[in-house]
Amino acid sequence: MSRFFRNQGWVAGLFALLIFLFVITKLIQPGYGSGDFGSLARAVLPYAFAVAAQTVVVIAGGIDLSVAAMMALTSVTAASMMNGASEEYALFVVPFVLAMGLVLGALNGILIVVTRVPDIVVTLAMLFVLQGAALLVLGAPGGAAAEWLKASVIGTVPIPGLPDWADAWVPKALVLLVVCLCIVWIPLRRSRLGLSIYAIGSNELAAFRSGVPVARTRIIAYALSGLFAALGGLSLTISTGIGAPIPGPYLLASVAAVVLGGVALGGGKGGLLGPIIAVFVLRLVRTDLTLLAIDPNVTAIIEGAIMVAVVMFGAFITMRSRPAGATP
Amino acid sequence: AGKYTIGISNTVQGNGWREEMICAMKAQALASGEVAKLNIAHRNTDAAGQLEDIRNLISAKVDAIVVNPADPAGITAGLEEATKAGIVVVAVDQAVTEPSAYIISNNQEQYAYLGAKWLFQQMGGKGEVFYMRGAAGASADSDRDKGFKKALAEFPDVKVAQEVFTGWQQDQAKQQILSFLATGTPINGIWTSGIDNVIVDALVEQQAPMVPVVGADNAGFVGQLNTVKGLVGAAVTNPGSIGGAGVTLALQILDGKKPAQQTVLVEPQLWENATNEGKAKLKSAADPSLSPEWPVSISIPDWTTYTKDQIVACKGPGE
Amino acid sequence: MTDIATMPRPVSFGRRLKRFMADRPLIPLIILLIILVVILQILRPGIVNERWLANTAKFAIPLAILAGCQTMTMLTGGIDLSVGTVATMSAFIMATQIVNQDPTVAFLLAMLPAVLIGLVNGIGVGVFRVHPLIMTLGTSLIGTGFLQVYQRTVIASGAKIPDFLNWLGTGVTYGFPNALLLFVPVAVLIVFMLNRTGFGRLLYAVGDNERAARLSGVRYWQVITALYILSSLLAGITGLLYIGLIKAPSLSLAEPLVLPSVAAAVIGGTSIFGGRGGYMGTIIGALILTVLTTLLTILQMPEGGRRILFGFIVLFVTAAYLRIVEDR
Amino acid sequence: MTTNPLLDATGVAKNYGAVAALRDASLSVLPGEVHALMGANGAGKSTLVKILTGAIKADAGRILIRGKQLDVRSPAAARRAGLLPVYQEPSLIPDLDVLSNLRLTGTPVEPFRAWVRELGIPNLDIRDTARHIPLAILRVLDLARALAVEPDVLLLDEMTAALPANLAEKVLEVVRRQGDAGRSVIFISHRFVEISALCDRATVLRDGSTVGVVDIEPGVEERIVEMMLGTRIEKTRVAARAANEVAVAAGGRPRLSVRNLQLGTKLNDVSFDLANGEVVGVFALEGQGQDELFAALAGSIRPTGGTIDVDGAPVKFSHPSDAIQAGIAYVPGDRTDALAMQRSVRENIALPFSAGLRKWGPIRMRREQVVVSGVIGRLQIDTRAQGEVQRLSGGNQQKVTIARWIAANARTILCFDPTRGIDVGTKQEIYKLLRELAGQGKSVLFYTSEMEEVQRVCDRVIVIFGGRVVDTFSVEEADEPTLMRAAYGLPRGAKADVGILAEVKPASDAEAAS
Ligand SMILES: Nc1ncnc2c1ncn2[C@@H]1O[C@H](COP(=O)(O)OP(=O)(O)OP(=O)(O)O)[C@@H](O)[C@H]1O
Ligand SMILES: Nc1ncnc2c1ncn2[C@@H]1O[C@H](COP(=O)(O)OP(=O)(O)OP(=O)(O)O)[C@@H](O)[C@H]1O
Ligand SMILES: [Mg+2]
Ligand SMILES: [Mg+2]
Repeated sequence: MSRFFRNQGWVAGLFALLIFLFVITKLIQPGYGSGDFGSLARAVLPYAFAVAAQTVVVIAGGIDLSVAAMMALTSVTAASMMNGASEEYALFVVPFVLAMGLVLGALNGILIVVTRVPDIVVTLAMLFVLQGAALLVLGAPGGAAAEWLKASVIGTVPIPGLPDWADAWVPKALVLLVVCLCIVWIPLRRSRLGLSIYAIGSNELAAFRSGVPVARTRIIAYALSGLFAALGGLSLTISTGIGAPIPGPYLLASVAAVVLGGVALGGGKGGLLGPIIAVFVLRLVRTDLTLLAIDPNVTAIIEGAIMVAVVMFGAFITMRSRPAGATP
Repeated sequence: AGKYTIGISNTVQGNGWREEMICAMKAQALASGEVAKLNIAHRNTDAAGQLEDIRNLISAKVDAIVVNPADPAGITAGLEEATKAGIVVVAVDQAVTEPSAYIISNNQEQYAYLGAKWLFQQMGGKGEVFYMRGAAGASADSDRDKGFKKALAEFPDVKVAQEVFTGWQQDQAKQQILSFLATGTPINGIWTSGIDNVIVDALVEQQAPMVPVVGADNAGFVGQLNTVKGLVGAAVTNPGSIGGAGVTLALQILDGKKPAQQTVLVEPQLWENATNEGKAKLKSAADPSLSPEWPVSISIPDWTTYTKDQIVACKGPGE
Repeated sequence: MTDIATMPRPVSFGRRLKRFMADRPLIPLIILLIILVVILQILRPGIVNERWLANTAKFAIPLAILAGCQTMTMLTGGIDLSVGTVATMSAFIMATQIVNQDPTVAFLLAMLPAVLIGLVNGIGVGVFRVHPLIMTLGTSLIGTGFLQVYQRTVIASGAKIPDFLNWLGTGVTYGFPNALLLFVPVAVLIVFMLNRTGFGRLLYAVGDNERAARLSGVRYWQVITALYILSSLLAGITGLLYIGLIKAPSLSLAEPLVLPSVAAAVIGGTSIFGGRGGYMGTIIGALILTVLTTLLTILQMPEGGRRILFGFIVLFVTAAYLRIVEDR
Repeated sequence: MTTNPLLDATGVAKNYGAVAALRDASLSVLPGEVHALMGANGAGKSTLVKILTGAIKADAGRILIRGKQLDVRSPAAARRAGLLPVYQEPSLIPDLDVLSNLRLTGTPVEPFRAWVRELGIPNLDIRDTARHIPLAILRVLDLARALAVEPDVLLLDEMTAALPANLAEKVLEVVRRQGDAGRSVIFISHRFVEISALCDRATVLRDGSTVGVVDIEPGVEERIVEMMLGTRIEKTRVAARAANEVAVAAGGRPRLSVRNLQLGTKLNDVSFDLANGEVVGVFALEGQGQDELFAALAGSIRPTGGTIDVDGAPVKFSHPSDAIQAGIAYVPGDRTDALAMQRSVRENIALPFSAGLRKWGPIRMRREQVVVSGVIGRLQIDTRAQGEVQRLSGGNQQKVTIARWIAANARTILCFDPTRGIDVGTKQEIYKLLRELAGQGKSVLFYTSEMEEVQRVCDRVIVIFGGRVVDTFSVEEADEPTLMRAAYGLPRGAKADVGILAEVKPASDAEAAS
């Protein structure tokens, strides 16, 4: 039990914070209902994938500054391919774009391994490259998305045996998110590959000496990151119905949520659940600020302060939980 | 106090034009006396983020939403949901594709066409032009590009010496013009997408030959057109006060006075300092007390009713 | 059999050259810079003239100072993402306060937010152990919010660029930009501080091994707080210089410099993980980035292509530099 | 020789820039043999192990495994070839729990658990995160993990250096049985007791070259030391501590006076005095609170009860700098806790000079240079790779951690196992150094995991068991059986009936002989 709290305490705390925010929301806007929750889930979708993409590489001891640019590129690619194409063609577009994310992500990893340039520089360079590529694909926002894809995030999923009022709280967007993340993450987390990703992030030298193929693992981590970013890009196209070549605010948001979610930026620690909950928290804060009609100039202050305060609070309780101070 | 709550969604923060737009919205809401509360979502984000904001405004049960769209087509779903929820939707500055929305917009294509055409005429219909665009991939930029290209097609002897994207950033634009000047390539005119006063600054600083410059009606640039010796140029209006007009339109609709058409275009004007008549216009338009990034056209006749003090105070109802 | 290993092998010229460069990592960096300049001159013959040099210096200087902030914070394993906001705030406050304040008062008012943000950053990172990335990202959000709020109070009073800043930012004397009068002392001071003062030593030590520094009697929070205040002050001064150069007070004036400032420090050989690097390399890194920007401005190609090229050149330069410097 | 060697390396060389870590090393290990690899600090032992196990690439040399030339490119490949190392630094992944670490390397869990029990850790929780496990236990886990896959050749790099006596004992026992079971072990240690009790043959390295292979038999220590140290031997011969050397007059109040110190559950009641000019030894088994005692005295952690007096005045340390202010310096056992690994030797030694706020200004470089080179000379630090401390050999790194406080002229030094991983020659230097410091009126608190060191350096020794001082001996009384008995918490005068004690032989190594 105590180990659970040591390992999952942060996530549990975040979850409590999320519930607390839901209560607040309901108090601010008594009419807040399942439909609004569906909106929240849709707003969360691109952020959640961006954060998943960031989480994987951060756990592996790196950082990916190209997440948002990758989303932009995959988004415009999907949108321009589906433009004027038949509905069925999208069945081909989706796997194509996902494969593209995977390959470009792997390219990030390969460049890091081969050039031995630090992750932050390689992915910064790739940020420009991917942005440039996105501009070549679509010079201005445009393109289209298949109707069935757009429908895939609208509405709710009827779950047999559940009453209608409960179904209403299961938005498709949320189900899509959970399914996509689980398909990749759960088998990974349990596998030797997953352990290897944690290992190279925790201590690369020790990992190498334990026989972990460090280079290959790093490349795979970046490839997975690319895959998640491509999912994020697709979700952008799906929700807006177009592709936009200018990256959205997903880079800094993803880093912030990763840290808020209890993943150490040095690598090796944390999981996917925390950052995803952190994304929900951040989006819900945004909703509350809008519901309260707070002066928009003040919202920046509040968002910044919340981010800092939560992490500070985390640091504070970690300090408190070691009353004797650091052992030598 | 008024009876309506109006939601506002804007996706660019920290640039003078957008700040003026927000202030115009606030001032107009206050001046109209019909608005109880403004609910403003004003931050840097993309179309998906704007969808989020619009949906949050729907959750907040506003009566109308005035939106400066990040993209004409990208927020269709949100606007449709808003209309379904009985909310009046007005898009300002740019058009949107959602048919149920009302649009009151500056004509970006015309903006570029007007300025470029004047410039090419000043250049005597021939020569090299330095083409300083906005942000690559932004829809307003590509609309303006269409207008520019249209004008270019009418002047076959005018060539684009160099095309750069300023990202609508002052510092980038200045660095670009300085780099370009250093190449020594002769040019006969400069067209800018509204990042204009730093360009004139650079020409003066480098003691480079003055060539005609086209920019927007930003206070700084209008001032330069009046004062900088040897500068020939034109400011094309692109009023940020369109935001106030959007609020007016939304209130009219809420009051049951629907406009004849779904779309109202505010046509740009061109103020140049090559003729006496133009100079007079510029003189009367100049407003040195405004922040140099703010457009001087702080009101739109027939559409806004606030005073200059009100927009400069930048206070909405209840503030 | 044993002779091969024990005989002093004649060292080839290539190896000697490589070792020479490895011992003086600045030389290869300078060579890379010169190569870029030569390419520029080939593409646009005549461009490299006195005026171009002055302009390049003018734009490289603010970047180099901000990159100095990154260098110092990166040495301790941190990063300061708030420099853009701080510089913008100082610039904006200066330009708006000078209108009806005494220059000294305006200057002090302009530096006030810099000190405050630096102090908050320092306490957050040094005392509460918030990750620097989150801390400085948070304070930069908060700072931006305050700036927006402040901005509304000065719309009516307008803005003015003080003549002195104008002179400093854009003036040229005997072909040398006046900004050098500010930059040279700042650079000398930073280099001296890093190499020859106790504080500089501590930055390296803390970044390399905080526990070791602690056991040697170093109080982490003191070092970090002083560091972030210093970084913010430098950023504030950069803001004043930059407003003299750009002469257009905008609410996002220096934001575009933040990512390049990190890139300049990293290209210059400073490790983001702390404990390794120096300021001379950073200065050359800033020059490389500035020249690269010029190079791309005058290239006739679609914007997408330009960005792709920019990304690849940054990657190539860093990789080449690492290859030359590391002697393995 | 009748049998073919299992592992045969010849002409191995490795250069790091200008530093030749290995010039011409060879090593030949027979099946079923426990083979010692010996050499002074920086001789290249660790480098050779890393090369043999694929952790780094050699510049030259030929490695045969079972007569076949194999290209061992990575630790994974070495593992497949049956070579399993336990490196000088722990190699469990710090952020994974033990079980995940096992899964990562594909180690079977049950054999591992069995080995862990065998090695004297009965109650390991394999869901514990490696980061939270003490260094000594981590070393044992590393070994157990290697043993669990039954390698043909086990390479142990200073396996016992960080272990307290009781754990070291178990390790030796297990290693010996490996040899009996027909597997080979390459064993690196600076402790002659262990070598003579365990090994069949020894290969000796000096300055990166193999200078000889000897059979281990009584009296061979002399020869090994000669080979190891080469020309350095003369200096080493200076005897350690003359029996009649006593503390300088400890008149007046004690330098450090600790009363009823408590710290959570770790320290229950520790009281002792440390006089000026005195070296007091601390002896304890693993985890009896000695870590906490040192940390508390160093200001690293705050005690929950009791008092500390310095020069008769009560003090409360809230940060190591407070202790340093009071003239108390701490040399931790784990050098990675003490060194800025990417910085130079000079900067590491001079670090305390800049620590205080008042010292942040310009550094007097010339004066610093003099002080630093002085201590470098005094401790004979090998400065060939001084640009970055991480490139020094383990032993030389250890010396830097001590040199720092000699340079800073600390009045009291708390040394936690300072000779861990240090070669015989240097050990002698350190003993001499500590005695010299005492001679100058300084005081030293000295924890050691090697019993004979107590005899060599200490004036008195306190024994800690279960967080209490159970006994205090003068150096004359502190023979090994007595210390051991006390360390196990047995009252003075009880019969020596604990099994392990029967096996402890009196010190009979080269150092004693010299
Ligand atoms: N990465 C490196 N870069 C430069 N020099 C190195 C590096 N690693 C080791 N060396 C040098 O190689 C030599 C041999 O080091 P090694 O660690 O093998 O010694 P060792 O025999 O294990 O010593 P110890 O008993 O002190 O552990 C030393 O002089 C050391 O400074
Ligand atoms: N910068 C330095 N370089 C070299 N040696 C130093 C330096 N600073 C201190 N020392 C040496 O360290 C020892 C004690 O250092 P400490 O800082 O306690 O000195 P101090 O008594 O404060 O002297 P001072 O007032 O001269 O700094 C002295 O032997 C001193 O010579
Ligand atoms: Mg070693
Ligand atoms: Mg030892």
